[in-house]
Amino acid sequence: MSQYLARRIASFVAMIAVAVIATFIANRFVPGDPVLVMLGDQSSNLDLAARLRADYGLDLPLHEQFVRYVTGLLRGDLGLSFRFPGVPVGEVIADGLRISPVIGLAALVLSLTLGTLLGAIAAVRAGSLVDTGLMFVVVIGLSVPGFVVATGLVWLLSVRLGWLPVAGWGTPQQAILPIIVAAIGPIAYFARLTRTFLLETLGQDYVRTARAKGVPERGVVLHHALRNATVPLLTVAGIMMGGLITGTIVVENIFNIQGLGRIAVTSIAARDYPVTMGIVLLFTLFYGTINLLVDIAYVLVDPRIRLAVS
Amino acid sequence: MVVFIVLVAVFAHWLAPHSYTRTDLFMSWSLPDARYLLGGDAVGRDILSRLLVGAQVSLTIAFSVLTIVLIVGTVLGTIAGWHGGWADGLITRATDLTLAFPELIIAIIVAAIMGPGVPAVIVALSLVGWTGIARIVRSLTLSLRNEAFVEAAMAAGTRPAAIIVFHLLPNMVPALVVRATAGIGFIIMEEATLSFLGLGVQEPQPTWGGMIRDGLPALRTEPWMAMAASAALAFTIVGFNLFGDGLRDALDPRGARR
Amino acid sequence: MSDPVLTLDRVSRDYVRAGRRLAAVDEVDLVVHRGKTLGIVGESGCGKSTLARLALHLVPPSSGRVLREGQDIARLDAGALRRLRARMQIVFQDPNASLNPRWRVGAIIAEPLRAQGWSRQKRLDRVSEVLDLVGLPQDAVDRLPSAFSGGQKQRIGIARALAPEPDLLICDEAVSALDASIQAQILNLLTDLQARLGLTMVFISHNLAVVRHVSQRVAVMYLGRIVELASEADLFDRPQHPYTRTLIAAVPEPGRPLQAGSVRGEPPDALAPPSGCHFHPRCPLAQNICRRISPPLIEAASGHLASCHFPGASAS
Amino acid sequence: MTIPVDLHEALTIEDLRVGIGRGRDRVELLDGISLSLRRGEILALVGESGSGKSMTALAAARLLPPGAELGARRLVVGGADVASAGGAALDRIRGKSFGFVFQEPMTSLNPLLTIGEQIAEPIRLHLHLDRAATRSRVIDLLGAVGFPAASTRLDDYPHQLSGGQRQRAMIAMAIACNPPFLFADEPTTALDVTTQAQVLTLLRSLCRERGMGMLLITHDLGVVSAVADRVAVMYAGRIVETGPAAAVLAAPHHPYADALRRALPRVSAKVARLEALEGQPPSPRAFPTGCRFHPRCARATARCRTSVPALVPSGLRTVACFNPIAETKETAP
Repeated sequence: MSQYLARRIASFVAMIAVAVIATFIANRFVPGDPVLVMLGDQSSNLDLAARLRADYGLDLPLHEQFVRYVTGLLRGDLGLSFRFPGVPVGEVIADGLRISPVIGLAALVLSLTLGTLLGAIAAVRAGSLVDTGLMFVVVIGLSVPGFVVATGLVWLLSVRLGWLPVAGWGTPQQAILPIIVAAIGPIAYFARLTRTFLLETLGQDYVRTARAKGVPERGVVLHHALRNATVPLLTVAGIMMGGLITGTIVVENIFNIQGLGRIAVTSIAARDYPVTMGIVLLFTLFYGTINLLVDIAYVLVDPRIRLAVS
Repeated sequence: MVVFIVLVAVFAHWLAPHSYTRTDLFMSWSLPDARYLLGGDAVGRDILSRLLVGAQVSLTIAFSVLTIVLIVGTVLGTIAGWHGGWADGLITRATDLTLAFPELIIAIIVAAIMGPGVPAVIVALSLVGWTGIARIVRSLTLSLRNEAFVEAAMAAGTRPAAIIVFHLLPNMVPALVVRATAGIGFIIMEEATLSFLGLGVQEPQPTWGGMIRDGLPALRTEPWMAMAASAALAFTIVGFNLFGDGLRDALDPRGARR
Repeated sequence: MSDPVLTLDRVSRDYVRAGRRLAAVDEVDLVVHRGKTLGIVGESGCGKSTLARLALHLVPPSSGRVLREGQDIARLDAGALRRLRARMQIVFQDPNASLNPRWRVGAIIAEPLRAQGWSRQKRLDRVSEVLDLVGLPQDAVDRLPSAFSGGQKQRIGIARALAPEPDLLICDEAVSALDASIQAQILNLLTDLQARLGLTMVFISHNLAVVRHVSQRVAVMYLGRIVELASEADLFDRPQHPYTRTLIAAVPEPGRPLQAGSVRGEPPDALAPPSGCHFHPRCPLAQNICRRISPPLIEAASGHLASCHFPGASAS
Repeated sequence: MTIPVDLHEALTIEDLRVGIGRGRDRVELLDGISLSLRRGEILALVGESGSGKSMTALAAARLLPPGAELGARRLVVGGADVASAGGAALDRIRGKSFGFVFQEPMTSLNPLLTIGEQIAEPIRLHLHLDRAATRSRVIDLLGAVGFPAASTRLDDYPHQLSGGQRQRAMIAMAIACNPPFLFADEPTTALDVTTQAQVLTLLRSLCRERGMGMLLITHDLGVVSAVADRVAVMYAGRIVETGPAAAVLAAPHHPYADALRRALPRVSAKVARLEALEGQPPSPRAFPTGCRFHPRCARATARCRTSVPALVPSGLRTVACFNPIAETKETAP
């Protein structure tokens, strides 16, 4: 068990390291001189250029830049923005940090609960009309990108019916559509996998054993099948986070919400690499942490890993 | 459905009633009429023509990515599964590491480094996609090489290269075909998402994702473009996904219950 | 007792499981004589299947030598090894798994011939010959394995093994997956073929009755070691090792009372085998010496080898 | 509906039929199976793969996979009428009126639950004991099935046990509520021969001590002779011969039972050549007309091809054959 966890933590660290190196490279080896971009029409002001170069550490040898970058990261310092010269990245993304986790976590909770529920219903009623209907909706949910669904929902609920605001952030009404849209893909994905894994466990020999013992159908599904289906579901729950991050970025852009995703996209357009890469690092850290937690949960659920001889 | 989409994409330029780049400011946000069957966009280009050419762009990207990931994934997966040892360790670690990043984050890094555009989309999606194929091929290789018929081939004196080509690969084809078809839908969806975010295909090349983005602000008054592009996108992805499901059920009777 | 076709000289094969060394086959000495059948019997995990793979050089030994007619297989170059493969073939347990489901039967049977570089015409002729030999119809060549029943598939597997005219045939649980009535058909086919073709056979099985039926000599394996080796009649009628006696007594058979009283415990974890004689924790005869010293495989009676400090002694 | 129940009766199956599919795809897997067992008695149901022996046990326990249709004139297991029971009523019968031991102890035990939890489950459901009483009963059960140091093994997971121990745990679970009847479907097929001997001995003594009837499904005539009082031989979805195990194994009357016996190599003596039965068991999709064994039978006559022989009593035996091997009347032992 400790060996298993050590391996997981090692791969988490490796992932963060790769992310740090990749973002450093992206920051430093981009086409064009960021200082010239920042200078704008003052491009002839060599003093200012030299000062900016020093502020951003661009005058240092590459390895020192890297050391400075890494030590900065360890202190939580993501560097300075290009677009807003002299402004720390942390300040640029501060608003986003308050918004994106709300959307992401709400969508996460929604997709886990609703996805499991719908998948379980479909599996228990496999082959019935309910199942067929649910799975049809799921295929649509999986196939149609979030922004397409959002376009349709905005048009229907906001434009036509005027029930919900078209865009923005701040009121609960404004939060409803973004969260639903961000969750739709993951809900469909999770429902489909729950159904698949539950059907698989329902066909296992030990489920037949439970029936032979006189365990009522509810107990068979909940205590034996669903519990065992949790093991493979956990492994994909981590991967599903990727979909949630995509969903969050997409809805922020649709609904013009100044979250991390929206800032990341505008920063790319503005060639503000430190901000983009800071956000990339945050998402990576979040994703890695969730996956690490999933791996730990995996250990708690499955005694075959927990009790493996190391 | 799939055949129809592919035909449309191949003959897009021939089918398109107008040039997809020709602007006509008189037709800006024009309603659908006899000339522009689906209306015009903000700068008065024919939406239908742009939709058709957009299909070609999407499918070209999808099939390029698919070809790249199939080749890279199969080669690396086979090496990892068959050779084992350090090669396996290296390749497995590389796939795990790639999978440790959310797809869109990889795309953002690539777009940031390469600058947005078709090449960046292809590189980003290939970078994401090869891992899935490599994983499947590796696990198939591992399980197939333990099959008694592979051992029988070794006992018969068949060379390893021949065993891989004649015994392993044919037994992988069904799984790979199913995976590839499902992959097309996924790649189209990812490409559209990138283009929607402005990280993918750039103007003046038409793309469904970009058309939806451009149509979004006008949703209240002129929903034609966003709606038409959404419908085309949904139709295509659902089509490929249903095709993939059908193929899986046909090729693998065991997984027929989905 | 001359003319050894295959000799195993202190052959071991280790695997590493969970960081520990597992001796699947542990310093085994064995000689297989021409035209005879050597049976190898033992419970699951005793190393008998690994032994088959070692004999065919499908896995290399960790130590020791596998000699084919006096020549060390490990020292052969790739070409010589491939030529040798034609002369030693294997029949597997599961006829479903050992035939590639996507190949036609003709191609399956011809595979060893193709590997030997036979011409197409010679391959076709030989396939037709061996189909007759194993009692399959000629039109089988164009069909897929799925068109055949379990017993017929096993005939296909035997045909493939016989195609390159081997002199050594290794059967690894070759009838274990078959129903009783089919099992008898295949056993009869194998014994007939051996007589007709003068084959040397190594017959590996967990089924004692089947091993007794086909073998002239029999080896009993326990946790990677051979614990007893004798002629079929000596071994089954006058077993010297207490484990062999335990095994024989445990086989239920019509008209014979089941003697479960003599059986204790289950085979131990191969990752942590008991000290000394591996069998001592389950042995009714175990003394102190058995816990400390591993008994060598020596002659306990004329031509009858047993690895026991007290061979032939009875528990009472 | 009340059905008169003989207190000594452990199992009564009358005219059991199982089929799957509809119309042209309809396949009859079991064709009129009738069996009865008294408490304390062990009946072995023997046959080759596809003969329907496992299907018979699953059908009688109402554990058939979805899609299989069951019909029976009478189906009483452990004193409970299972033919008409459904839903909650069936849940109250299973585990209480009968236990079921499956072939693969590894896959038939839930890998995520300790064996203690799994053995306690039927006790909790049927006997409603409190925690402490349940626990001590589980420990008793583990002891009864031969677990050394039972109280320390309670919290073990299946993957920590050996094959033989897993099957012992499975047996403890099946007999947890002291049912009058036990199904055992190839309970030792996945085990090594020395472990098999131990488990068979255990099953036999449990039946004797607890007055429990047992239907033992097996393909191995040796297992039959080791534990069974009576035997029923199945071929292609029908029973072809029943009778006292020793007598049937020594001198079968049905040609198929005889062929099965003769095809068997022995560990106690070597025969020059096995008397192999040619051909192979038919698929349920293509069962022959008349007696289903006639294409492989040396004694077959024209009548065997057209009419189905009924199971006819002959002393303590019943045989379904127009040309049985011996007609000698037996006397009760």
